Amino acid sequence: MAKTVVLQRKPLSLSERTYLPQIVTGLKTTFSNMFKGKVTLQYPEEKPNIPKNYRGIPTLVKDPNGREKCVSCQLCEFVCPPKAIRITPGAVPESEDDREHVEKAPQEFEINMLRCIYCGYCQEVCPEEAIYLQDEYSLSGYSRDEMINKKEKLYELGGTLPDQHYKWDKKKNAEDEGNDH
Amino acid sequence: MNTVDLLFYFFATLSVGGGLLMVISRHPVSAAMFMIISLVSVAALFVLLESFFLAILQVLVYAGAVMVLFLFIIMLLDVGPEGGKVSRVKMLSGLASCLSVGILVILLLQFSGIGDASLSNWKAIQSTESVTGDSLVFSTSLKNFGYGLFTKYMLPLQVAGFLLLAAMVGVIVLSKKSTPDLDA
Amino acid sequence: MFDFEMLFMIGLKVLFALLMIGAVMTMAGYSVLAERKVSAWMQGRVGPNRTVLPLVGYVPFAGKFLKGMGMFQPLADGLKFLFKEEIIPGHVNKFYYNLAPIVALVPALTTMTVLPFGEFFADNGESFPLMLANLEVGILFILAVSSLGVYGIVLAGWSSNSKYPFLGGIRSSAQMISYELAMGLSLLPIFLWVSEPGTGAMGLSLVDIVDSQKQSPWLLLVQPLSALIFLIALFAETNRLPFDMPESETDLVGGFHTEYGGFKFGIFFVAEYAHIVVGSAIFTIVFLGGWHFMPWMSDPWPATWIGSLIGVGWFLAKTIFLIFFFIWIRWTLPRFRYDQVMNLGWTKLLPLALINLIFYVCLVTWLDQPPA
Amino acid sequence: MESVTPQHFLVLAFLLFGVGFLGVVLRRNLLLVLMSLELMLNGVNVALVSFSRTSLNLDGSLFVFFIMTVAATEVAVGLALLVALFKKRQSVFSEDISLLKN
Repeated sequence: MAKTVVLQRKPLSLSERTYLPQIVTGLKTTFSNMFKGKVTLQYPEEKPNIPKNYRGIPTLVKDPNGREKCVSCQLCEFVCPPKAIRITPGAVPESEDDREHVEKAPQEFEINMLRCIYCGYCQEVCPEEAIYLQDEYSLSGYSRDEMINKKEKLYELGGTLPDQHYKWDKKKNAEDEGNDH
Repeated sequence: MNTVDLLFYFFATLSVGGGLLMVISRHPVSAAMFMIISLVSVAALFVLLESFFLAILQVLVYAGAVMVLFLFIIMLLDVGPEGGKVSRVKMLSGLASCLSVGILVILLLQFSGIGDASLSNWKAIQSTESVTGDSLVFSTSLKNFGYGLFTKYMLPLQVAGFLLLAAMVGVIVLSKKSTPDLDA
Repeated sequence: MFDFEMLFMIGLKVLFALLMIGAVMTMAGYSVLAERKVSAWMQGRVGPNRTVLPLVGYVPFAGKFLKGMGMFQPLADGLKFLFKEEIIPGHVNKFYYNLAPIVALVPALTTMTVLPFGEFFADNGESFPLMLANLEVGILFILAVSSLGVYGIVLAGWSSNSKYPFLGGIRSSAQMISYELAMGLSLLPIFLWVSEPGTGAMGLSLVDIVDSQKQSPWLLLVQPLSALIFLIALFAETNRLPFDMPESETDLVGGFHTEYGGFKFGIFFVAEYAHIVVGSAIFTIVFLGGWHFMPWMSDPWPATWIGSLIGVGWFLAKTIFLIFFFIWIRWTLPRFRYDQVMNLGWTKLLPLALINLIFYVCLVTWLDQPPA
Repeated sequence: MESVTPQHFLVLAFLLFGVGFLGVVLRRNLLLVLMSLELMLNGVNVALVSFSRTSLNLDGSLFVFFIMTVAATEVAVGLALLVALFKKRQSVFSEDISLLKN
């Protein structure tokens, strides 16, 4: 059993009961604060430092060779909790040689930023590492249409990111060497 | 009609009019506001009579304290406008008092010699700084006022002080929450 | 009929009055800025630094500095108040609702008629105080008129016809009555001290108070307790934190001006700061030696128009420091609870002021005893 | 020079007194009755000050001082009584405190 201990407080001295010394101390504190540095940012001109793993706006990225990574598997569309992503799958045109073996590509890719909750599931689920939540955080528009990011906008926002795997290149090389798998 | 006359009539109208509106206004807050107008114009009349100290005292005591107290009580008790009809007895007594006031004013106008030019020369105030003795001369100086209070009117002053003390004790007793052991 | 000389005098007075209203209003406007800036500095922020006038902003160095200090912010604020839509809520008592801001502002501006703010040296060496009206009962006038300011708050609270403003109005009236007593009582020993026999001071004139502090200790040093009580009562009378019961944002939304917006709110705002400006000026006059240089020292400036200008500047500097002190206190002390305010006023300050008065009565009597 | 005579002030004082009297008689709200009483006292004050000024004698002014003291006291006590009454009867109207009538 916990024992309750009643602490006897020391009675206040006369100078403490006037509260004046305490007030003076407080005044000193506030005054010294006047000469300390500012902790605020002048926002639109100065931007805060964004950490690496920040979850900003979801974007589509290209690999270092400038190729579209998304294969429109639609996993992100399925996993997206608020149903913000809509993908219209399409085929990769035959003419693009460097994308051999990639069968599909998004014909249209929309992320509705009015619905997006920045949960990052799409990034997590993407098998191609094509969708990333990057450091952009301020998004605004004058109409609802402007708030729906189309494919071009998504690639523009995403840019290219270094790729560790070159999955499709490896597959092509393997096939070229006669190794199907 | 010179400036002083103009001011006198202006403030006289304001004070009596304010008083009248106070008496007939339905809502207590409006009444208090009209009362303040009346009191401040009376202060202005005191200025016309060259007793500046009393004028300021009038504003300080009446407008600054008494009427704030009134407003405080009106708000505290949340007194709404007066509903219902004025009773017949009230009407009759009101009429009677109106009549008597009217008659008295007429008599006053008749016999007090208003407009008598011989009465209208206000004697100039002598600026006597040092006052001694019992004959208190009217002056604008505060010193004379204090001298009067603390020599000739020493006893009334003490009694007034005692009255204030008694009133304070009385008010505290009246407004204190009654404890059960005191009631028993 | 009308005396032309008198008319001229009246015109001159009106002109001076307008000038002073301009000065006080400007100071009130810039106190708002000071409040925002100082609070920002004390909280590690920058404060208003965006507003800029078209041309002035491009002056190489000064323009940027003025912009950074937010010097144009009061202008922008004023314009905003002017051009905002006037909204009168449907449930208010329209007449008193519109009257209240005026009633709040007028007393604050009227008190400055008896404020001396410097002295003018004539050619023959005589000096005259610079003020609109040298009343013998100056301090009483200030107390009387400034006590009328409470009606603005009470009326605003009552006419808004909603509960938070109403509570603000009630609180304000009770607080005013409570602290006026302590304020008056704290000033009595001052005048007792100043107008002791043989000093030539007569009555309750503010000029005499200032003159008595020439080349002698400031009254702050002579009567620190009176100064303290007066300062606390001043905070309470101007509704500043820690006594801003009538408009405590945390428990009464906005207090008495919850239902106000636009220009009418602006008037309340300016009235509050005008009260602070006038209150600081009074404290400077009574306790900080007015336009005199330093305690025990004679004024180092010459007795010419330059000297009087420096004197006015010195007076302003003291006043501005006090305004800063008001702001400083605001960001240091938390707000009292309402019962604590009443408790402090009636059971602490009032007895203290009485004891202080009795002590100085005894002291002055003892000092004034003719040598046996 | 001036055409305002002491009699003007006297009539004014009487009018103020009369108006106050009317209020005391006519109003049922006790708060207003108290206010009207103040107005009556004010009327007397005006008369006293004007007498004092006319005869160049300070006694009248000093009396006004005492009247003001008494008036302030009266208001304080009166309002305290009123509040006490309101607590008991929930009304500030004079007809509601006629204990003997019913």
